[in-house]
Amino acid sequence: MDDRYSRQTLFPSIGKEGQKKIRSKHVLMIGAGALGSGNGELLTRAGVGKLTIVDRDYVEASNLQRQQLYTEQDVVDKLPKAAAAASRLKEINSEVNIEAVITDATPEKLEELVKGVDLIIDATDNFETRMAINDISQKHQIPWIYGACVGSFGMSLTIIPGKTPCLNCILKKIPIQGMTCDTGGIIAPTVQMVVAHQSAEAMKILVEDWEAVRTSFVSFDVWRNQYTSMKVVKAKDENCLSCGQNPTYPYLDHENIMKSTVLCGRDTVQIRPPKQQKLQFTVLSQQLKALGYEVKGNPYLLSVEMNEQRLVIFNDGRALIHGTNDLTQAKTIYQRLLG
Amino acid sequence: MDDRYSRQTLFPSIGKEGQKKIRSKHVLMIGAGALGSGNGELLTRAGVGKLTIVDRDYVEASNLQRQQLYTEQDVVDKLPKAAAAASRLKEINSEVNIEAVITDATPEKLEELVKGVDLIIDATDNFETRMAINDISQKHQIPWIYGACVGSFGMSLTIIPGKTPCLNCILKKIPIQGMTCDTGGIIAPTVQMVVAHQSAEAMKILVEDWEAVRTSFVSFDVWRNQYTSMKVVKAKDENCLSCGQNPTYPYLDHENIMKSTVLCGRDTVQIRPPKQQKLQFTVLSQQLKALGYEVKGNPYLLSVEMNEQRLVIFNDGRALIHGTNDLTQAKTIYQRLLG
Amino acid sequence: MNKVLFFAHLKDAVGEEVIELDTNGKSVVEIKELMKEKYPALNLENVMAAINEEFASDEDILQAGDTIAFIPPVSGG
Amino acid sequence: MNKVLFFAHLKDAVGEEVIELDTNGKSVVEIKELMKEKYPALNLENVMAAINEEFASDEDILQAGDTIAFIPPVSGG
Repeated sequence: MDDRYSRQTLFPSIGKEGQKKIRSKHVLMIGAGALGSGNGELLTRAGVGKLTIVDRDYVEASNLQRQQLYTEQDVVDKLPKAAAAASRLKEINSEVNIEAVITDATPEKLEELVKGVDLIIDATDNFETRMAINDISQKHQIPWIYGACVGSFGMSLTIIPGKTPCLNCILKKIPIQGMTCDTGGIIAPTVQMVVAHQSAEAMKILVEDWEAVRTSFVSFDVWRNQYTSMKVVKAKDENCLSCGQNPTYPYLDHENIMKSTVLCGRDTVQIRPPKQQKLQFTVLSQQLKALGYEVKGNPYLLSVEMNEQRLVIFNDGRALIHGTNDLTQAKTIYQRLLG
Repeated sequence: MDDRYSRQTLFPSIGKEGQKKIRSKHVLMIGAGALGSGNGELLTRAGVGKLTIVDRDYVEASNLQRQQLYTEQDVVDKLPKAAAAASRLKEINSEVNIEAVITDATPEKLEELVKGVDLIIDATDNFETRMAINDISQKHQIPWIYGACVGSFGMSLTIIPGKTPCLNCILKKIPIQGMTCDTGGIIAPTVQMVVAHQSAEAMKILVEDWEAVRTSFVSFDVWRNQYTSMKVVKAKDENCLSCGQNPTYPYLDHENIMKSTVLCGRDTVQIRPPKQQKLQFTVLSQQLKALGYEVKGNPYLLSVEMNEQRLVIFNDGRALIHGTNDLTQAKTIYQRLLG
Repeated sequence: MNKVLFFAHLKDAVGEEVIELDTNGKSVVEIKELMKEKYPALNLENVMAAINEEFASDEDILQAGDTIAFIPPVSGG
Repeated sequence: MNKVLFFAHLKDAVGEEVIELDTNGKSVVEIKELMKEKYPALNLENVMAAINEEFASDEDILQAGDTIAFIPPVSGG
């Protein structure tokens, strides 16, 4: 396979020197869903030295419409995504050191995983984990690339500690969630568009072409034909608790992390978001009904019947997931529906 | 796999009605290289009724860096791309009727293939075939989606007969080639960006959401951080020979097609482009040397040593490919290097 | 006069991608409130704002001719 | 004054993405010739031109304040 990177080294901004740099780098990717499949495949084909893939989920039929590494057989086998991804990626490029980590990317776990890493790719599906990645990135001075999408709408931002504003400068706090892929749907072209932006930035960072790194926040809608690029240099906040003069890394703090507790003997997990929310029950209820769930409610709570679980959501964001004792499963269900 | 399209039907512009339409459609895709791999996978995951894939090439190591359907084993097996693509796509979605056609997409062949087709995806690597697709599209009133890329630069345009200008209105003639992926290199994020645009447009056309179809010519550079959208309505030319009042479909005409002839007993194929060109030998020679070829030349011709063939190019665009009697192979070599 | 641009699902809530409005001298947060009155279906909480394609904070003031765009952050992936 | 934008590898040949130039009253083909004189490495044959993000033909004339962009068609795939 001598020739395998020839079209990439021919690209003047990479060249043979750039290829050597790519081969020497370690990328940590959090998430192996839609964005993770796409980014993982591009980095592997590009010949990165090591790729660590972290995911807590397994492959389901509803993933196949947009998650490019997985096949029908992976669904039949109910393979964990990180494992299924690693197996396909090794067939694609046996030269890349692929490590699959099947776990929930908690702040503690991130602290362990980040050692020796040159770049973090965000392929998560919720802001809680993203904000933890943002803090870890600042604490250890490792660049990361935010990417997200829902429906036909996607966005990306490259964060270089010491050079650019961080995600906390721009969002200020974790947004109250409107839509997730499980409530607003998602089409594969949106995913590919985000992946294209994230992986281009990844290659610039891996070859250390800092001049070329995108310094604006891009967002686009592939169905509504919108594309915009927002300069963010002004957003840099010297008082930011993640990247300012006196950082406290709030999203690594146990206080600010989603709490999940098994309610003993009740086969139920309680989830409490880090900050009180004001959920809009009418909108949420419609979205969940559109998804085919049976939803009942009153002004104080919504009850959602799922296959094997029942979810009860209070309007401050707290929820009970009945029918499970598994904290990770309960958190997954919660974040899928509420972001 | 009941649930497999749930995130797509949840997207309001598709819905369950849109999904039924996607399932009832037949897409013809010309080319199974980088753009073909990407578009083929997205259409298959989206659940299109039938996908016909036409390609004349086989899988090589240098494809793996950006052509998402192929693995190292496909290179070892030297599988034809159309066949390797079909086999992977069937693992991804067994509900889709995938037809692999291993052939050169000549105008005659296109006439056969286009029967009953709802949409043509351009995944070719040269303007000659694209212009033939453009004429076929007008002749049979079938939409097609142009996509192309080199280096970090890509572009796309959607052509709806009777509604939008055609590619001939915009380009007026086949451009003299500057760079191809074999001379200017290509990185995978560029490919993904073009695929994202083409496949979003494909989905709009398949669900018949004509209002949403992009009416501008988009181009973007993922390394230089450029994105532009050019309105093309003014380009519509009533005298256009492809889509005007009196169309002659010039690129289906034998006169305007690249001629390739076996020179008997010499193990050589002669290629003659449809129009005389003025090649810039200094630039071309540098590009070919950067690719690692041994290039010799004088003001009248360039001689390029390849693995098993020798290519002699004259400055009017005519070329002799020594060391082969295979017309398709010779044409492939020519178009790879000269576009 | 100013242009107000709505991205993604915000466009659907408004019914148009761009509206023209005289919001001269008003701050981003004031414009958000104005929009919420005008379009009850529009939720601009936590929505990012850009003035002339630059990040804008709640207190930034619009000048004549400026374009303000509203972009909703999303979390899917 | 006018802005002239260069996309993709044209940017490298010019050394900048945007230049300012007074090309008032000149046609697209005249501006192409002017650019070729100014930047010998720049090849604008068969390059598409857009005036204010609209397709422009060789004969179209630039007005004051117009932006012209040059976009090279490519064939890879």
